[in-house]
Amino acid sequence: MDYDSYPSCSLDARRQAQAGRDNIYLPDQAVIRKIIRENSLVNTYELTLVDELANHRFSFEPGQFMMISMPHLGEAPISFSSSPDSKDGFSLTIRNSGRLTAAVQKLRPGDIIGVRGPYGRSFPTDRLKGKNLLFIAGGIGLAPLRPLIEQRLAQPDETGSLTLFYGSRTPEDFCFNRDFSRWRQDGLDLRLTVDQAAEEWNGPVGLVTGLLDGFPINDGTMALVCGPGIMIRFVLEQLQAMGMEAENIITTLERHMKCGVGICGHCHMEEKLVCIDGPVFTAAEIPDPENP
Amino acid sequence: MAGLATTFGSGAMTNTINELEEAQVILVSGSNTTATHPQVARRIFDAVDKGAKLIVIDPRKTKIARRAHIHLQIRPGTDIPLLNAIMRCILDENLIDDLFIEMRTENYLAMCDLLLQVDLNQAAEITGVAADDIAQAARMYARAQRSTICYCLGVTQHVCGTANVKSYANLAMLTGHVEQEFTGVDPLRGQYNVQGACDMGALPGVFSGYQAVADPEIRKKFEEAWNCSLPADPGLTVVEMTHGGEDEGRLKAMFIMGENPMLSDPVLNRVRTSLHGLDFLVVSDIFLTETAALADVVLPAACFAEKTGTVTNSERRVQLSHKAVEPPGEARADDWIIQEISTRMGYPMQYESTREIMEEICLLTPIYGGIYHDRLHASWGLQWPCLDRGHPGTPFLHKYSFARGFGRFEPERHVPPAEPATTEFPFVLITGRRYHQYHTGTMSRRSATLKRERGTPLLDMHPEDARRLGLKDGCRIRVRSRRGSVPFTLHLSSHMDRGELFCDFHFHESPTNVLTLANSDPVAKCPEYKCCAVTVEVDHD
Amino acid sequence: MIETQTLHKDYLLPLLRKLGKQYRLVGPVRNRFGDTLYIEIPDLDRVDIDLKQQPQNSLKSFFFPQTEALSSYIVDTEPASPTQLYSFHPLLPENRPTLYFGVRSCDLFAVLYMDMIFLGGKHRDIYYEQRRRGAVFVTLGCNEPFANCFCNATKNGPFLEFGFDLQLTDLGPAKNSYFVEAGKANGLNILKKWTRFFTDATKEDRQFQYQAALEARGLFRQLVHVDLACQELEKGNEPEEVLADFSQRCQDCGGCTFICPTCTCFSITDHQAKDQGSGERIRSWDGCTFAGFTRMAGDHNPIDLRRHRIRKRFFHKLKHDVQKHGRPSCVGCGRCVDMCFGGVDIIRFINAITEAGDLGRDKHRGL
Amino acid sequence: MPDIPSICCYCGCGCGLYLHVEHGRVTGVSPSRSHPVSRNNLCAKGWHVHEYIHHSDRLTRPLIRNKHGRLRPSSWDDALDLVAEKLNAVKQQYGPDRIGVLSSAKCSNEENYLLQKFTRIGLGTNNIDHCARL
Repeated sequence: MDYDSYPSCSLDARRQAQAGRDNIYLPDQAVIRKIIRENSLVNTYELTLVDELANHRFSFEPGQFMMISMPHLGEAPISFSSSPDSKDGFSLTIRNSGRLTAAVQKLRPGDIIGVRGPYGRSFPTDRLKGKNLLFIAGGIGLAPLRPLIEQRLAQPDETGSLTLFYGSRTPEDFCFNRDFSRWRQDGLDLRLTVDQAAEEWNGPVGLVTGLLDGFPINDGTMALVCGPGIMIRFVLEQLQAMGMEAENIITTLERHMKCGVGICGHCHMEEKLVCIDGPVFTAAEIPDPENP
Repeated sequence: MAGLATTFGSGAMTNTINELEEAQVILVSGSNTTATHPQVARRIFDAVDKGAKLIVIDPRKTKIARRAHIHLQIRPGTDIPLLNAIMRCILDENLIDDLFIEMRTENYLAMCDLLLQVDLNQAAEITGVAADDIAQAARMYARAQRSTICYCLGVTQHVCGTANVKSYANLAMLTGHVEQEFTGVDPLRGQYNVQGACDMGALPGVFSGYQAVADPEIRKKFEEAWNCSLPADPGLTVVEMTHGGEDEGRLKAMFIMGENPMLSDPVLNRVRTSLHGLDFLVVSDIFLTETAALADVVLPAACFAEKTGTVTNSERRVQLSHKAVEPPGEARADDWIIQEISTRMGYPMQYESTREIMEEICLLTPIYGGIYHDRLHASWGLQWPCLDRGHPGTPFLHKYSFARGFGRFEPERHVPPAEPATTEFPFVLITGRRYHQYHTGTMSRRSATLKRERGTPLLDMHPEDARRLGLKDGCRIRVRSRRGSVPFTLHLSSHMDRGELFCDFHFHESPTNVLTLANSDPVAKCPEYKCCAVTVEVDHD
Repeated sequence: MIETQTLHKDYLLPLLRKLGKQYRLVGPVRNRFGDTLYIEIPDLDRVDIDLKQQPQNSLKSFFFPQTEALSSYIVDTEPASPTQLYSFHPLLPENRPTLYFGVRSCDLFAVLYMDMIFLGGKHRDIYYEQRRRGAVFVTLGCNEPFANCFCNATKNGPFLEFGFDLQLTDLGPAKNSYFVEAGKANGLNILKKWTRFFTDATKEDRQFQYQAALEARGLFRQLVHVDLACQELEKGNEPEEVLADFSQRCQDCGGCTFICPTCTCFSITDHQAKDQGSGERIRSWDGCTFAGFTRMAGDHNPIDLRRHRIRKRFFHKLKHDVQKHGRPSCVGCGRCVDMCFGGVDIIRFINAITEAGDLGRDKHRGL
Repeated sequence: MPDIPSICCYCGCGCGLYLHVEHGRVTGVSPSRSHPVSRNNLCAKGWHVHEYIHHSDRLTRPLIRNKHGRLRPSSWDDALDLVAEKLNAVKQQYGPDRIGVLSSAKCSNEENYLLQKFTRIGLGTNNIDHCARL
């Protein structure tokens, strides 16, 4: 609504309305359409903004995140895990790791959460077109990579080879395993590894870095890495040791955040702010590679 | 406090906090100063930067101990043998202050007799501190012109708490390090207005200003002023009240104002039984504490920002704190509550403001004689004794002479802890505070930032002990003593000595005082919080 | 020339009284305890305006209060309700045009830094903007710097070249007046509107002002090589020993970040109301020296050691802000000096690393 | 935004500080520079002393335990009358020394004075103490 066209509206009320629209700290409401259980700790939530017009306008890029609110528990940054091209809403994949996320686990379809965003720098989707992409993920780290995988698989003409090395603690802990066969059918080379062997497990046991040995790296290869900080650190080191340029290795980082828009200062990483300068960084850009 | 009262005649901090900055040697004992008295620690850090020497006596490698020139890491409860050894060294090297002892003290010969029996090697063995370190500390303390001693509950919360304090006073008198600016013996008071509560006579044996209820003259003065007759026998102490249990003659009713014995008192199971056994319990507090939850009537009180009144800090500084906001809902200040109850019980009390109450205090309390609200309005307080309107207050005590006349040496011998470690209970547990929390956590746990900084109860253990027991940092464990068991999260800390554990008592989900023992000092009635035998096991719940 | 005027000291109060009708007034006031603080002045006749001491607070809390409710929220507590309710309603501060007078150069410069943080990015902070919009600054140059000041070294004082609406310079006891420069339209408007209080500045006045500015630079008692420190850090030097020492000293009070006029980090927390069905989202000052500042869910903390936290604070001021904004974000006000529990302050840090740097060079020459 | 001089309610150091009040709420604190103890700084507890004042857990009404054993809100008159009646009853039936009073190191001097006075003349016992020893 354009308040300037309402002469009866007082200046202050107009300012208030303007302010409400510009208020970066004010969450929107999103309704949970569907909850998909990924493993004992992780669920994926399919969400739609309650405001129809806002929902219509809403768009995001792979790698961006939302600040989600739970009543009385504050906010936390969560990456998108659905394809940006999907028509109805978006998905967030959330691991039970604190008070807020524990409360999220108790929600049911139809419940409402608060969301602000999308925020942050996305993956450089243009640079990825036509490249051979090597995705390396650990645990819930596959979530922010999933939109990219879906996007690339949907545009086979502009996509080189796609490989995913995915490591998890146990075979039960893989997220998105319902997608695996479809992804394989669509041409993704998917290799899984677990930290702890289980009886029914035939695949490799060990860290995801173990899968990297002998992987062919050429000029057209780009790597996309996400997982626990310690895993990111070792994978980045190994990829560079294998001869990859730091600019071609891309990762996404996690930090404590309060505002999500570069003001509150919590996610400072040397001179960068993870919320606006990231969360997506190339290995060359990570300010503190020892401590990603 | 009783210890200092016997030796010096007054149980308060002898100096101001700022004087610490000018001391040449500071001896800190039983105080995790950076956590519990940050402003005192600040002066000590500044003094050390200016060249002062720091000696710390503490079983733990606390932050202040890590800053010390000499850290005497004693076994818990061995202050007396350590101090006797220090004094023996001072005597041997002839570093005593003859003139001071002659002019200002009494009972020196008895002290000497005791010191001459001290075996330094035996002392080293008991305390776990090398004889060389003891001698070095003795020299350092005795040789300086301006040495000062700060101690806290690590000294007093022992079965021999009073004797411990006396020993520190003995040391100060032996070397003449008292009665001057920049030197003295300073007990650091832990809570907001603990000094004031004592000064005001919230004690079983004294009226305001430490005027004994047993003294007929004094009782007469108060009877005339209050127009009533007063009981002569000193009453029960806090632990005697909360440990009445099922005894015949136990208390039948209690009025508790702003205290939380259900977390702060030793052997909580006994406290619970006692409070449950009451016919009537009334609690006035700002939050529904663990104690208030047991009450028959709970009265909502105003917090410090919602009322005007005076408080007295550790250095005897009486200060006026102003009302800033209205209490929430129907909450009212405690003075209103007391007046209402008293009036309804047939003893009318009608003060128009706390100013009027203070005027009565001035009238009846010599040490507060000149501390009127209007004098505090534009100043940051007056230090008692302040005898009349013209009196400027007293920054340091015992100038020219001790409050009791002569300072009295009180020779003391080692009293072993009431509950030493055994095979079954191989660890010695020390309890205390953490920096970000305060007392039973009623206020500090409701502060979002403080809760974030320290939100869970931790048990500190030496890494080697943990390795031996196969325990990892951060694991859930249970600490068990002869009286009960309490869950904690394990925190490995090389600042602990082997065989010793430390935990806080801020958290109701880990009520530390289920573990502690009721044995207390026979004079001061301080429970032995700094030393009880426990064992640690993995928590399977 | 209207841009430079003089104001007789006798006219300061009458001028403020006039301005007080148009603006809320904020200025340095000495209270009964002898503390000087910037406070809101509802009645000019009942306060002791103090232009001699450094105010112990900065202007930070006027634009960015220590705690501030951002929004209220309501929640449907009925578990069986078909459409759950969870909505937010902004609690915007009122916008009150305010005239800040007697503002020191460091404090105004800090406001300019805050403007950059809160309003300079892609997303504007409207809470800050609400309090900030319409603010007029009448600054006062420091003829005599205070004991711990070093704004000459941070290059934002003792006199300002820009940023003020009006800048006053004390022309000394003989003249008993202020030299007044208008830096922005608001200042110029004041000069135009209240001409009767002002007199055109003479060439001599301008000379005197210039002289005062020169002399003030010689009166700093702290010699602090801020530029050298920035260079040392820019080279990538890690002052490990200094940080190790500081971490033994730091006692986690957070006071340095709270007192600092350019420390703007904050936290946001929800405060549930008694009825469970509503609450407030509150922002409050936070400090990078607290361990909880960077702790993530699941207790993982990328910056867990105290020395890394101290490093973060000093590096932010002296390195990262230089990289991002071209200048250190320390404004040399000296407020954090002498107030630290363990003697960790920015002067000590700068001295430690510049001395270490000098030592390094000496050694190098020796070889 | 008046600044109200106050004393930190946490430890026995007794730091002097100013409470910042906005719309009837304490929104922040700052230390006094001239105060002999605080000297322009507070510890982490002091800097956050305002955070609990307006906490929603604050007690706002007197509570009386009803016959089902639950604490229920009541009026001040009912609560105070009940307290007076019960304390008087215990005093009459068992004698004054069967009543105990705990005063508080978190309350002011005036309140402590008043409580010990009330205990000694109103209740007629010296059974008053506080947690100095704990």
